[in-house]
Amino acid sequence: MDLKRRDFLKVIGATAAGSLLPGCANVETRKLIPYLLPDDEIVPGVANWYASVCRECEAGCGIIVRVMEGRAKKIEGNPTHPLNQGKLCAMGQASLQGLYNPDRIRGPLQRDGKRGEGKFKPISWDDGIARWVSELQKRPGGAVMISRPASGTLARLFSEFMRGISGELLFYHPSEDAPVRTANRLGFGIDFLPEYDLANATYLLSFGAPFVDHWLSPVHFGIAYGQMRQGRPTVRGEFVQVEPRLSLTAASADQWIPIRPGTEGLLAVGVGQIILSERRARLGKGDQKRFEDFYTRFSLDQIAAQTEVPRKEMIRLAREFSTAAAPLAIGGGIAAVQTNGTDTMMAINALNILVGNLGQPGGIRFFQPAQDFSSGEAAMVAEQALADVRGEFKQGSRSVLMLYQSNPLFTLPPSMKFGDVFDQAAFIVSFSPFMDDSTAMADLILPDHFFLESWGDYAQAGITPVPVVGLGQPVVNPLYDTRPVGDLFLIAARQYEGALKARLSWKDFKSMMEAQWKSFLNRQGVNQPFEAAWIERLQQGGWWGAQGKPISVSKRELPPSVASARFEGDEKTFPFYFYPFPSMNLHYGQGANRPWLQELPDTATTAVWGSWVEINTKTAARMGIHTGDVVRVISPFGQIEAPAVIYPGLRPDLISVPIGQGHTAYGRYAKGRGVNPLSILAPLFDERSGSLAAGGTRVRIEKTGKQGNLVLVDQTAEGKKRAPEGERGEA
Amino acid sequence: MNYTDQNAPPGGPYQWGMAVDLDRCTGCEACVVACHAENNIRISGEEEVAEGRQINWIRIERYWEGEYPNAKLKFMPVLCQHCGNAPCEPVCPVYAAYHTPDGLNAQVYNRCVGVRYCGNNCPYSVRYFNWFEPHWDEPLNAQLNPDVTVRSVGVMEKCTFCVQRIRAAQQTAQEENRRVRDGEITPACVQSCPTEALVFGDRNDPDSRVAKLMKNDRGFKLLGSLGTNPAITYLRREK
Amino acid sequence: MALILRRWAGTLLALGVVVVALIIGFFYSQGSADLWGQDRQPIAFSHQVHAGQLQINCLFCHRGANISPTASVPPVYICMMCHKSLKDKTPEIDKLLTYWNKKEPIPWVRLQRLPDFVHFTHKMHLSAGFKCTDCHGQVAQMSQTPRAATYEMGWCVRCHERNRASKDCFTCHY
Amino acid sequence: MEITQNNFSSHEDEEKQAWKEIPQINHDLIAPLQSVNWKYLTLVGLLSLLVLAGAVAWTYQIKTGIGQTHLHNPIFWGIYIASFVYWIGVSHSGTFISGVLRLSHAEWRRPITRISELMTLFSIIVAALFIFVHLGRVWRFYYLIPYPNQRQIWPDFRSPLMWDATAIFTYAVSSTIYLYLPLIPDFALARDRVKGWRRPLYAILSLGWRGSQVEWRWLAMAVRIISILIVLVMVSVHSIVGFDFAVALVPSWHSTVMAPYFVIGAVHSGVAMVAVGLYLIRRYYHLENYIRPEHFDKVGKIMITITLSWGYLYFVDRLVTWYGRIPDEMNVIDALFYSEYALIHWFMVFCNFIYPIIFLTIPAYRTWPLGMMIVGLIINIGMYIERILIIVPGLGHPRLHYAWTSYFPSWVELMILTGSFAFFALMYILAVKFVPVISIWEEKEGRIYGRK
Amino acid sequence: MEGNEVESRDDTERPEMTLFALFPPTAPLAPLLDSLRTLKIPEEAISISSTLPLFEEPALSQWKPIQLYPVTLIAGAIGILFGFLLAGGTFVLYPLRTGGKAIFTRPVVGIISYETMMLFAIVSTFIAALIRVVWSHRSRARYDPRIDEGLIGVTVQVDRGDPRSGSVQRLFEESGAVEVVTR
Repeated sequence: MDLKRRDFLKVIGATAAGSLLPGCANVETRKLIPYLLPDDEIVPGVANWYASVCRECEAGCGIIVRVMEGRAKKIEGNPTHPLNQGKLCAMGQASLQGLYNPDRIRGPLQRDGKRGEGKFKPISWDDGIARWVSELQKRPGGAVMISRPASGTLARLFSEFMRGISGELLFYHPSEDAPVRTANRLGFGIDFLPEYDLANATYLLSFGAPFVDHWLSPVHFGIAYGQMRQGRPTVRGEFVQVEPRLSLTAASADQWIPIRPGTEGLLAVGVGQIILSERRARLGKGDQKRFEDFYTRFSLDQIAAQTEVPRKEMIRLAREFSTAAAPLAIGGGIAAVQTNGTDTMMAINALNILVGNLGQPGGIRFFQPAQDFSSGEAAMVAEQALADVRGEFKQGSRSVLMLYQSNPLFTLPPSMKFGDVFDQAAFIVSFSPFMDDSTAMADLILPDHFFLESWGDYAQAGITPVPVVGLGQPVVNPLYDTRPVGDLFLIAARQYEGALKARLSWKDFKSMMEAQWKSFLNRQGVNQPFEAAWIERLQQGGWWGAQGKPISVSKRELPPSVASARFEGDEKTFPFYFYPFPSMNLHYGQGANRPWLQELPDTATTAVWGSWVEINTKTAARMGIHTGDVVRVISPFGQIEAPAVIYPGLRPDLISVPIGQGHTAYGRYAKGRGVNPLSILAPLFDERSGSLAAGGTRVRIEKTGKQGNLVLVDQTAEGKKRAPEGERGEA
Repeated sequence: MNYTDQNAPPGGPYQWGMAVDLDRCTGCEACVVACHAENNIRISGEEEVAEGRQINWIRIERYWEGEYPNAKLKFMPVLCQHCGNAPCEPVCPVYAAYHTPDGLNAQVYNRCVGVRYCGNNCPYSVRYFNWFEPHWDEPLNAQLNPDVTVRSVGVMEKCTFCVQRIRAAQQTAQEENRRVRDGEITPACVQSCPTEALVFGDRNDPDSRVAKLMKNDRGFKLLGSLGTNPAITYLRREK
Repeated sequence: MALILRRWAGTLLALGVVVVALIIGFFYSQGSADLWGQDRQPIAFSHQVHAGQLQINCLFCHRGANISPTASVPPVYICMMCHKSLKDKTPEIDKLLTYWNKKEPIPWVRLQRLPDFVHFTHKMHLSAGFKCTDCHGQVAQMSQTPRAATYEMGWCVRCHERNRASKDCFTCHY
Repeated sequence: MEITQNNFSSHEDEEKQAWKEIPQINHDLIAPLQSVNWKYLTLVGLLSLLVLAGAVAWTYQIKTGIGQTHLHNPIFWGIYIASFVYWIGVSHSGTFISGVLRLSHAEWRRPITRISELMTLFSIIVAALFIFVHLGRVWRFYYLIPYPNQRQIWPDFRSPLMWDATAIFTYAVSSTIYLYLPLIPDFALARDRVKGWRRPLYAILSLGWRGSQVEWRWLAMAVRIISILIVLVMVSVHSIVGFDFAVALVPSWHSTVMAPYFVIGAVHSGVAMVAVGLYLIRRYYHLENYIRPEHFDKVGKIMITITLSWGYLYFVDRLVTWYGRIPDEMNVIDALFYSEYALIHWFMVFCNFIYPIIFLTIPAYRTWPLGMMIVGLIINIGMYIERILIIVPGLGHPRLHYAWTSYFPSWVELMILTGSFAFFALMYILAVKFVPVISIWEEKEGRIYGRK
Repeated sequence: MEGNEVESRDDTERPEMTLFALFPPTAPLAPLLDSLRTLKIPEEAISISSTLPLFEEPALSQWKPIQLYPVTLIAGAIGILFGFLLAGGTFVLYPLRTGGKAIFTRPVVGIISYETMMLFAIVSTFIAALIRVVWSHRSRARYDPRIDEGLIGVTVQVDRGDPRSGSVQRLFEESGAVEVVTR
């Protein structure tokens, strides 16, 4: 089988060859290359669809991939998958350009010249693996592995391996969602995510939650949003977005409330207080007292002053929210990336408790995710944890750094000095399929398959009302001389005597997965021969059970304290708040090497192929800045320069810059393009979730007098224009 | 065939049409990438986009209204409206742009000589021109869809309602001799749209989703006053 | 006189040009643009032998024809299905074997060229009841297969007209 | 001698005088065919270089793609089409001047007709060239020709571009004929007076002309009929070019006044170009006694009328739009009057209307050849700008404001443009060496009978 | 000059003879013609060559009217028909809908027909005229470069041995001919 596929990949189906050339006839077509051996699944000219799991972000949508003559042609959502129900976001669809990216690492490499020079020379797989293992064995217990959050079997493999060599495993992914998760854990004592039932909500009060941009699972909530608005014959869900910057999500809202950054929690408290005082709360008798004690600690006027949301506005919100048939309050985004992120999220959750929508349709509902699908014990960590790792390397207690599709050098602000780790580490190995900023610093690169070429599974932790374990299979043959990271770890395990070798004795990752699934399916009481069941799962793209009853939440914790967030830099010299937001197309930079995503206009600004600085219209006018002028954004920890974009949906005291550009490596499409706003952030954290308080740095801006090469698809000066008839203001 | 009556019915068994619900659209642009992937749309590159030559068969137009703090941001997916009275069609000197019996506004690439009159005359500016030979860095071209022509230099191109999918569905229907079912055909953009803001179907069939939505009282035609009689109905955003 | 002669010479020349142009135009319009120039195949495979004498069904080798848009060139593997067991040796069969042993596909020369902007499906035409020979000629009598028809647009259109198939451009060009 | 009395009694002396001048006329008007000096040659060389540069630019554009222009969505038409329209406009010089003036038996036309007819022919050639320069796939131009072919499809006559094609073909053919017919006697004349390689050509072209009254009569008759028809063709041609824009939905294009506006505009630039030609030829071939100030004066008077009617139509068009205040149209008007295009637009108005009106109404100015040439140049600059301003702003402000944009030509476009002007000039100065620039027999006719 | 060399060759064996005279422009041509007519010389045997049209001279203008308009009109009519078939035929041959217009688009047919009408009319008028000009050379008008210098040539044909030839020659000299050539 394996050989067979290799062979036919070498030889190209005639139709495919034909399709590659432009309209007019061409010499290419005159050769007609047949397959050497026919592949049973393949009829030239007929497409096959393979189900798999998308690994572009952490949501894990089910996908189906259209394959012709052994090439992946298109990716669509898996219609039967409970999370994304056949839909897929831009990034997920663009993963094809990850697979066929011209700048993928095509084989194992080892460093040539000084670390960070970016010079590499090829190395054979055997030598590569041998070198890696020997380094590990030379320094027992010295290894730290920073991996993107893996799930299912791979997570188990990683954690067992790292435990076996008494190393440390960190599942790290830059995201604004850590406080949300923490708040749920602390607030409800459950550490998977609930189902936020937008679909059935009639009033959605969102504190900065960017659920159509990148919050948790944009596709899932996109579907729900459509339902909420027009999915029900009579009801149209109301939607209010509270946030300092009018995000893509806020654009869809009925009302946008530009609150002062870092005070979202206070507003939530204020609203809660009014609900309580107006006797609209639906609380259990036990809670009533607790809540009153908590809420009476705050004065509405102070809150109004701090949040800059007038009192009567708060009262209106409170009444609309509490009288709605199915109210729902969610939080995230800019509200979460503050020093008080977790408290804010808890305060927001408290609103849901107040209106008693826990376990209700249109509210917050916790459903049991797939049980006994062992995923290992490693949990996601936030930036704080990496700061600790730095300490360990300083002391020398750790000396080997292993990177798996994680790019801390790009996603951590230099002010955290995480670069030291790369200087101090005795040995750095990366398993990334791309030459990203951190991999470029590695001593050894053992490139993984791209996820469309490899086996994998993904156990959903929450969000969906039914338990889901996605199952991914290779949809095309490996393009290059890469190897699935799972196989590598199993090979390595074999080099160790004793427990580790025993526990990880599978011959390759695929068979480990099959074993894992066999036991899982058995426990699910699937009474089929495994082979049949396995094929079925592969065809369906995973396993999903029936919808259970919502878990009744006993714990209803309130935040210990809610105050305005702390900010770095004093107001005199740094008059502006600063919010680096994950770009919808590039997220935290993963998308930057996909031409489609680079060329996909940012919906609000229509900017492509670069970075920009968003400035409120009045502020810009005051400072004489026009769209396209290059401005310098200066924080206590550094400065960046990028062209300005006049952005009406922004507080006058806020500057925002998209994250995702400014790579120092990562291939021809990403390298040296735009700037990375994370690079000027202060090392501020949300104490309770340990996540980076990206919104906590203050900045000032200067004109540079230069003209930037800002590329806007909409070339006209703003303000001149009106929406066409039928879609004007009055409409 | 009626030669002199300009109101004579087009005669096709189907009349394809689309409804775009602006109250659902969140501007996530999944449709745009879906279209790129399905229809072999070139990667223009930074310089060409700066020239104003990017190609998006479907694009999300955004309009700012009001100023801070009452600024409002509105989205509108704009693609070829497949007008019944398409201004782009009759100006083509070589029949490269014409109207198919099933209500599609066809662009025949191999017939096009590139006078670009159609592009001028399209009030929706949804016709895109190939200014240069398209190029994909190896091996990105491995992704190209063999069911869709790669447009060479000097020809006009535009949204086809994913005609390759329509034809495929029609062929299966023909083999099973039945009509194409409602929802059987989904153009790439419709297929990917998470909020289901886009709905595609046969306007001839009164029970099709699209036909129903077109009767919705929020419905309006883009630049309806021009009388181009588009096959796409937009549903107004409620707030 | 001489003047008159000169004058006629001019007109005659003009006429001549016109006539020549018309003739060329006529031939072009008959689609004889690329009829001449027969390509040489890497192996002198004979349809006469296989389809004719041996009576092998077209679909045995061209497996895609009735299930796919493309009829598909047979994989070398299919040739070998018989030739592994067959003992008779000719230089041409040796060529085949060398390709097989080198695990290389055979670079056949494409005769029926279908431009990228035309979408033709064998499946549809077969299911509509056409025979391979209707378009590809009596292959069973051809030792060295030439292009049986021009395969230019006019040729398609005429057949579509005969069978009242759709003449809509968008049926094939998209 | 009583016949002489009752025939030429009144003008006898002048009459005699006039007949005596004839050899002189022959000599003067044949002279330009022979005088070739280094000035002339350097000019030819210079122009050829420019033409070559343009050709190179075009080849480059064909090889790499039409993207070498700065055109982009939705401004699909730029200076190529502008030039096409402009040159078609210039071509109206000949047909209008000689056609209309012949019909109205205006005596003073005689030294002017040939000069302008030559312009007509060459500007049509240049204009036609621009159609091809503009095509995205020029190697597929034959799709535009209705001939039977194996594809079983040919052009669609619903497209205004096909109306154009037909009209311009007719126009080119008829204006060639119209140039050739009155040339026959002059060719005959040259046949006997020019030595060398040209003689056999003249011999053929003059069809053995002998000047018998029968020949004269047929010639005169044919010229009379054709000059009626060609005026009708002229009007239709530029009306149709006007339709190209008027039938489109583009804001500011979609206007009923376009057709007449284009015709007048065309005549405007055409006549202006004649003034330029008159001056140069008179200056460099010392034809002062043939092209006299009074001719400039007459041309000037015509220009006044045309300028006025141009201004009138322009005003009508703008007024209606402005008063209607249709938003889409107003966007263009604003761009023209107040913002992006304001400067160049008002300059255009100055060139086309203000300058001519102010100066041409001064009689002394009209009889000042150099001044008339300057007016001619200015009007032509103005008219060229006007062509661009008709096309670009409308396209730059489509109805969906999201697509608004603007345009400036690239170096390839500009090189091809210069090339085209050089090509026109080159063809003209070469022609002057082959064709008598003033219709000799008509000149004579004028001398003998003109005074009657 | 070429002209007469050519003819001088074949003149000798022709049955009739031509008398050719060159007159100064102011010579009395009207009486000359009258007296030629009185000699019963047929109109078509007389031909006057000049460097500019003289036929409008009242004295000379006794020609029967010439017919060119019919050609123009008929050709124009054919042109209309052609245009109609070209445009209309196209629509019927390729019944493709564009822009919701009727397949047979009348105004377009009108425009195309107008242009073809003009084309046919002009071209055929031109050709007709040329043919007549060339035909006219059968009348043996003699050519002499001096005509273009302003002299007026008169050619008269009579049969060889016709007694009138003498009187014609006399008439020429009386009317002040600069030169008389007889062949």
